[in-house]
Amino acid sequence: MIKLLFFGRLGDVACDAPKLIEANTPAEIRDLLAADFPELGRQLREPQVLVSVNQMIVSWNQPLAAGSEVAFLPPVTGG
Amino acid sequence: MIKLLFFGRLGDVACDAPKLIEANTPAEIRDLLAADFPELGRQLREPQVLVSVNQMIVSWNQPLAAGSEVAFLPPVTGG
Amino acid sequence: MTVRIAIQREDFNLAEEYEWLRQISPAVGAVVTFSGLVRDFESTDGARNAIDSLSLQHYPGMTESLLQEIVDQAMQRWPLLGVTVIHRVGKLLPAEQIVFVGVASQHRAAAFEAAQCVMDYLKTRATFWKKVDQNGREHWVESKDSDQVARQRWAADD
Amino acid sequence: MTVRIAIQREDFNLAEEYEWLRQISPAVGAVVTFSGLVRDFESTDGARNAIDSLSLQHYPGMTESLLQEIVDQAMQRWPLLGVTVIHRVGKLLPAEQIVFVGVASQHRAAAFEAAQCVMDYLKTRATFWKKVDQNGREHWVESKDSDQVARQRWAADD
Repeated sequence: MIKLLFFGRLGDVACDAPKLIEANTPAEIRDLLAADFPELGRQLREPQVLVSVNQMIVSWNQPLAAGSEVAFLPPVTGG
Repeated sequence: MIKLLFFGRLGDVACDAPKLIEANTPAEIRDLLAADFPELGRQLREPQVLVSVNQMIVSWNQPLAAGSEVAFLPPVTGG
Repeated sequence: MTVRIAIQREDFNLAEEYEWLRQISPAVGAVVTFSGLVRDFESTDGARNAIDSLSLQHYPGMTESLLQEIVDQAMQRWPLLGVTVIHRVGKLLPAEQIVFVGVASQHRAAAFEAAQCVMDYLKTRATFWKKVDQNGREHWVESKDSDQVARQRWAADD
Repeated sequence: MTVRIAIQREDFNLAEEYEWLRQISPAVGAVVTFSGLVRDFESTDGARNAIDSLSLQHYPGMTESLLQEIVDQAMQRWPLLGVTVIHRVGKLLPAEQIVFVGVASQHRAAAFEAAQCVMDYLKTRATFWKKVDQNGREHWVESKDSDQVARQRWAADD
């Protein structure tokens, strides 16, 4: 299983989305989520949204190992 | 009479120099001082040394009014 | 080289942070501090809207690593003696302190540039998200293009 | 816009100066402070020589006007909410504070740039002179070319 995290405004639209999923890449997770949660899917496809695996920014096609932590990150606004 | 002030290292070499003088320009003061105090005269001629009249930086040929305050300023080193 | 990085709900004390930085070494000749405060309004499309509070969220673990990375880059680029980065999370009211960056160095140019560079990277890379509460209505803050531009000043190091 | 300029023998308190700057307006979003400290050595021709103390002389009256002029220029160039400049004179020991510049603004870029610009001008224009005491032998500090170069960064305003 892959653990999912949604930050910032993605957290609001991902309220009802699963927090554990089976998938081989972040892109596949995105497609699975988009099927059930169209607004979440739309926002995940915005080009500014980044994805991290085990807290490292990666490409959407990064292969996932079981137990990985995948986070979806809208543009940061700290400071 | 013109009041004279010497700052920084110029103060050390101007110890015995007069602090009141009669002159028409800062350049003339410099020449008068150089006649009696050659080391002071040499340092006043260094190109980095600035002169002020009544606390405004001026050219060496600025005409002086009686009662003016003329100060000789080596490069500043504050901060 | 001494580094202190903290992500915390509690407020910080500028005087304590400064004293810590200035005593790091007798070679310290310059200390630059930056403090970010919560303004009482948000500018949106040229309009100023009063705000009631901010809420800061972050990605625990990842944020700490990213801040360490930003500080490491600054240390490689400038001869620094000490760096402190503190970022608050949770609910913050107008006039409260959000973020602190402090840099100690022998000379002022390194301290100024490193502090500004750390802030520019923090703004665009560190995993913090800000939500604004305006009259009981909440919204997430949009990222600013000007922050991306500010970071690109230091892009030689990217 | 609020300005405080002081030339004094007494030490200053960074925390008090910071609190004064941050409360100037609820629009303050960024406060940058610079503190200059007496290092315990002087670098001359690549060699490091320990120092016992510094003595700071200035030209009373003229220095105040020049600092005001430097701050006025910064205010014209950046949207600032508050500026403080404090410079100490008299005898100072290693690790003591010499100079403080603090800037409050809505945004960080203005605060950083204005603080750095004020310091660069102060270093090259304000009428202060530093004497070093090394083991009972005194000498006046030479001005540094690097300070002239630093000031030229802001030369558009000259």
